[in-house]
Amino acid sequence: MDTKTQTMIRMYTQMLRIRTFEERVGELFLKGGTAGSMLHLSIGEESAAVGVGEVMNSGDGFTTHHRGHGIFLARGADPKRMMAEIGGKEDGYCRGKGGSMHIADNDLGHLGANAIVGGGISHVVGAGLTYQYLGKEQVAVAFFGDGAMQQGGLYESMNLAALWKLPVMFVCINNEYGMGTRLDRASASLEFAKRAETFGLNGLEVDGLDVCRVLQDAQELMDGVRNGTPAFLKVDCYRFHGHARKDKSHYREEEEEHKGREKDPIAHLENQLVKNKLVTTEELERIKSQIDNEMDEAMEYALNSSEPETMQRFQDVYAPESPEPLPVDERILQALNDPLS
Amino acid sequence: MDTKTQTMIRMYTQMLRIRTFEERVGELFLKGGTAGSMLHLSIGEESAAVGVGEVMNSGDGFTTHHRGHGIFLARGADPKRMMAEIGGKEDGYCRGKGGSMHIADNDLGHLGANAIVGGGISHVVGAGLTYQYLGKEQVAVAFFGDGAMQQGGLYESMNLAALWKLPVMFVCINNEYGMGTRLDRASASLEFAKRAETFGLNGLEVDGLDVCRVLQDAQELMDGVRNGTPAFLKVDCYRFHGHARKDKSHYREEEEEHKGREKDPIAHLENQLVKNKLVTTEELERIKSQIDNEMDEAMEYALNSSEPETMQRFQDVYAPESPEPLPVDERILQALNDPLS
Amino acid sequence: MSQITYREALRIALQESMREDSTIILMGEDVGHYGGAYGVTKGMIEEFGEKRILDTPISEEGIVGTAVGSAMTGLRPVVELMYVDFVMLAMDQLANQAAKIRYMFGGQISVPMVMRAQGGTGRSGAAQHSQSLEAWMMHTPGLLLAIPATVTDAYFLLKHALKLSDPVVFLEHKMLYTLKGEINTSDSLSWGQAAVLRQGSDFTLVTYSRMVHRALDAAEKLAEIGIQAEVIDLRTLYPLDTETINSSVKKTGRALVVTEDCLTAGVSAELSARIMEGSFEFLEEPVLRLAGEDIPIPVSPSMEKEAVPSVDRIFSTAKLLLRK
Amino acid sequence: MSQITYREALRIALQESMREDSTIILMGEDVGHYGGAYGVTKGMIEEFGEKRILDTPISEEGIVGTAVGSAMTGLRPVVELMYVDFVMLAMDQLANQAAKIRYMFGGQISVPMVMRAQGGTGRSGAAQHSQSLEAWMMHTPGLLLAIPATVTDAYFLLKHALKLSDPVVFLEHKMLYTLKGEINTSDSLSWGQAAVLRQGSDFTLVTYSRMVHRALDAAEKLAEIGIQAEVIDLRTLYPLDTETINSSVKKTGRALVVTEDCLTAGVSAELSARIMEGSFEFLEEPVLRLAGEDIPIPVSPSMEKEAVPSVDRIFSTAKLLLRK
Ligand SMILES: Cc1ncc(C[n+]2csc(CCOP(=O)(O)OP(=O)(O)O)c2C)c(N)n1
Ligand SMILES: Cc1ncc(C[n+]2csc(CCOP(=O)(O)OP(=O)(O)O)c2C)c(N)n1
Ligand SMILES: [Mg+2]
Ligand SMILES: [Mg+2]
Repeated sequence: MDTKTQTMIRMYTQMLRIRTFEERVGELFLKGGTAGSMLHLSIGEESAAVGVGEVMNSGDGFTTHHRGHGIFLARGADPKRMMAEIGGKEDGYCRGKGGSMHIADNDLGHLGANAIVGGGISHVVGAGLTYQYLGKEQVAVAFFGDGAMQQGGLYESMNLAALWKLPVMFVCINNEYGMGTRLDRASASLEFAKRAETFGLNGLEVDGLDVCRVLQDAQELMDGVRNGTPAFLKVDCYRFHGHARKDKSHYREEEEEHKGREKDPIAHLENQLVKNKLVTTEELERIKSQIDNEMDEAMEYALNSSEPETMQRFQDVYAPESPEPLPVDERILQALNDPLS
Repeated sequence: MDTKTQTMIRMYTQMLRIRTFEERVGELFLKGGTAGSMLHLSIGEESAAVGVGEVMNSGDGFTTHHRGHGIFLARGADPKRMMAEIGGKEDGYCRGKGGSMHIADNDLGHLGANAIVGGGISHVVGAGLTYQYLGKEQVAVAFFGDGAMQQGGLYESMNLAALWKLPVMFVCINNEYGMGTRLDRASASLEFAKRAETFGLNGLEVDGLDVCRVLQDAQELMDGVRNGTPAFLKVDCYRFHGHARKDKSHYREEEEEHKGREKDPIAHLENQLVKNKLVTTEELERIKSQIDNEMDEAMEYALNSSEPETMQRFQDVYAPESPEPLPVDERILQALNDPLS
Repeated sequence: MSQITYREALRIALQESMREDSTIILMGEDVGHYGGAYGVTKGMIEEFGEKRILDTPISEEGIVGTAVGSAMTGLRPVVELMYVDFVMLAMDQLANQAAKIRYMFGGQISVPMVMRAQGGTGRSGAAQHSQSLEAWMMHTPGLLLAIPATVTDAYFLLKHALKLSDPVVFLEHKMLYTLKGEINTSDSLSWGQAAVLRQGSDFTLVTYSRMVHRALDAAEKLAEIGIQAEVIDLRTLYPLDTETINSSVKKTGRALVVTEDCLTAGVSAELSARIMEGSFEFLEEPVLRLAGEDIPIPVSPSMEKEAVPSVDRIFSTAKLLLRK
Repeated sequence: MSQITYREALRIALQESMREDSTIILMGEDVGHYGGAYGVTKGMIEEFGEKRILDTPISEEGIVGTAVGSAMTGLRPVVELMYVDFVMLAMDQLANQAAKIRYMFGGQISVPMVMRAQGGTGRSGAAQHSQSLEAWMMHTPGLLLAIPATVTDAYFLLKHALKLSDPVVFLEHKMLYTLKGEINTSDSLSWGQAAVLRQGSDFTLVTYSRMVHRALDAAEKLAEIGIQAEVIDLRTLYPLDTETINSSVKKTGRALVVTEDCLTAGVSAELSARIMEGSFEFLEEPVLRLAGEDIPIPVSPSMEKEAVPSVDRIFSTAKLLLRK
């Protein structure tokens, strides 16, 4: 098999892993195994995670948004520990403190999912500064939604990255919606790549239907990033499901949804692979069932992981060198016992 | 005299009034008559205030920044009350509560100078919304410095104005410096008008040396603004003096300063007027001495105005319908007298 | 009147106010076609249209600033922040601008706006979607601050807020939206007055928002073991009705303050200090504070639950206070 | 050692720390070529160069966020906010991000950064350039908070802050930069310990930052009329040394808290509550709070002066407390 085919199959597998993972998150929610319902599935956006993830190296840093499961999987996450975190469990990446919207893993360069729209973008500017300062070859990538294009902090970040020529890439995953608001009702102009250029970045926009094109554009920009020109990439796709688990998307027409879901990067790539006979149906089946097993296991793992000890809530507010916060109950006891103490 | 000449002379007079006012502020400071030293003179930038001010109508709203004396004068301010406010005196526009950085006057449409870089920009978006909502013919203009181009809030404001087609104009007075930092060390790209266009605005950039060109571009944009297309105008000039009263600008070369000060919109217009024989030397002298008198009086007025009663500090925190804050001393007395109360 | 939810009470207050006053507009992320993240404004765009119900981009600083500017020039905007946690992005517009404009400008310009937001724990929203930040606003002169616990108060306080000339921070609680009750039109208290929700002689329990309900539940349980709590719901934090608090404490001699916001430098501190200042000679015991722990809110439901006062902990703390 | 200023002490602390630890960088508006709005970093760019002393655009949110990101990945940034008032633009990065990252990520990632800023009245800076906002930070779990009053503390606290693994908010006072003194290397207290600056038996005066000096001046005057104040400088607000405070109050039986930040929901409230909780049985009088008025700061020098505690008012309040 040539490298290109290998890459395509790898990307296909990764995208399917993401989709299957997200489906299992939905199941886990229905089973009552998640910590709450603020779960944002990235189904339909797999090409952004995988196409960009593919041009990143081990050690590169990145931040994601509230819809970041896929990106982290594309960067090597263990679905078990992710799922456990989504359940708020002890074995999760953040030991049940962060949850879906705050998964992070220092070892894999994941500098954190962020529940503030736009909140993690400037962190990659800082990471890029570190890499540049320490003379490292790493780059840092910020992933965020089209909604974050309306957050002012993004533009401060773009300017800082360009001003200091930092190895930073900004990736906007445009799924056409910010919650119930379609992008054209949130942004007066949709010329995002051009806009980024006026901040001193290289900018491209790509149709997310075709992960190979995403990969290609990401690679082109990444070459610049590694040579001191930060970049902006917009990947156009569609949010297949509601905003969070409880949203039924009543604010959009069925027809639109139907059309939107045709923009399926996985089906598209599968078609290409099959049409060009790059993969056999057996091989595809094998991949699928392997992924199914992997994700079933992850869900099981999450369900079986235990709740954190409740006293752990006082840990990790500060490093051990600083005093832990005193529990309120202890304060009360002290107040009442004061003459004795 | 034709209208054009009349306009030129009016603009000349206004620019000179501004410059003279600012010089008197400097004197007032040396005399100890100002409230503090956070005084930012707009000498060198008169064409922005006057050129744009000229295309505004009575009733139009505007906000300014910390360097906004000139703009307010161009919009009809009484120099006496301005100077008194700069002195923190009772007769000032804000009765000594706001000072140089917070002068405002509802009657003249001045929605406030702002001491937060970028802080007043979104207020004109709100004003524009009001005018549009109430079906008024007014427009709202935000004046700010090149430093504010690096504040994210500006871009949120631009987008909102464009999205809702509000009658709003953004005016960046580029004096090449944000405090001690030259613009090219603060912004990676200087294509500001183009940038504004990617947010859905009309955008222009103009050399502030020639107030007639400022007027022309402002008029062009304002026509669009009054028809639903918000606009951005950058006026290029040079900050003749230090950032605030105590700044000696050690961070810039004398040669640069020298060259910068040659970019003098007043001298330029005076030259034009004289060269083209549009005004006599006597007439010029008359204008100058009238302005000198006016501004001397303003300074005297400020010096003679009294300090506000210190108990006024508890007023205007809330409208009279709400309780005034209780003075700390009264709280203490109440605490100590508690058994009796 | 029939039973309605807290959410509906808010909506009715908005609807009635908007019908009476055409300068009121609503703006915020997804307040229009989506109907509001917590459904408060659901259906309102149908009645009032896109001119008065404005869906905004995700631009907290920009939209609060826009609200400020429109309030300065003749409108009365209600701006919804989806979560109070996001106020951090708009803090300058709220606390440096809205709160100070009347003052800085010497009384010339008013900012009659209402900033609605919801806070609190209970939905596994984790550290950035579960905070109670009322102390910051309370520490900002120039802001008024309402924080209703009941259906009736949701309605009356919001209606009143929409008559005031200053910026009002109006804080709802995410777990109260489905609370049911009637709008009690007869005994509505005036703005700025605390409500004594339960009479009692043994100690005074001062609280607000969601904790009111936990306090009342705990008071029931305490009554069963012979401890009578006087429960006070503050309703507004500015104005703050210290008179009602202190006349109660002077009677009971003991006070317990219960808040969901974290303890240190929180609202509980101010209330404790005010009680001590107002009732020092009458206090049999130190004023106790049962507040949120000084930690970010963890996502795990079991840890989240333990991060804020529960009925049981109010109950047991009251017993300690009474030395029982 | 010779007399140096508070400003110089800060600079020396930065210089020494930067020489020792090459991961320390400085960033902020005009910290480089201008030398810092208040001159703290003057000349440092000559020694350390543009790679380590970074002049930034006017982008508070962006630069604090950049500092957070660089701290997460191996640097130790010191970010200067020119005025603490501007923190409102960076509040999300400070309080939703920096403060919570370690926690949200289950302890995996540290944010060892120092955010320096200066606050307070005294220069006719008016409402947006004169605030004291330490209560907001104190109310944010995850932040450490140092607020030095003396030359020695400016030096030692900053040096210590630059060794810690968590975000430190380091608050200077605009009127202290020219304060002169020696760096007293012998009796330096450890981080988190309050300093008893004056022994006294009649009452305990708890304060920090600029008010320390007013308190000491008032204490001198009080001594002349026979009242002995014990003056405590807190030095850090997290950790907060309640032990030192309460052992003093247990001795004196009376406490006066003096802060420049506005009273309601301010630091004075927390201190008052902590004293009441820790020394209730020992208190002869209510804990008094002499704090900033609950108003925006007016520009007029005469009104500005009256907006915060003065030596005279500390003096007269202490007399009241002692019923003299
Ligand atoms: C600062 C902030 N504002 C609002 C929200 C609430 N919110 C969460 S996700 C979301 C929509 C974000 O849209 P987008 O950035 O396009 O991401 P998507 O959900 O489409 O992936 C909103 C409004 C938030 N979390 N943070
Ligand atoms: C949010 C904020 N950051 C920093 C400052 C301090 N500051 C006051 S003016 C100024 C420079 C502003 O530059 P520019 O916008 O170009 O206006 P100019 O002074 O040149 O007229 C700075 C940094 C401030 N007032 N507000
Ligand atoms: Mg989206
Ligand atoms: Mg400038």
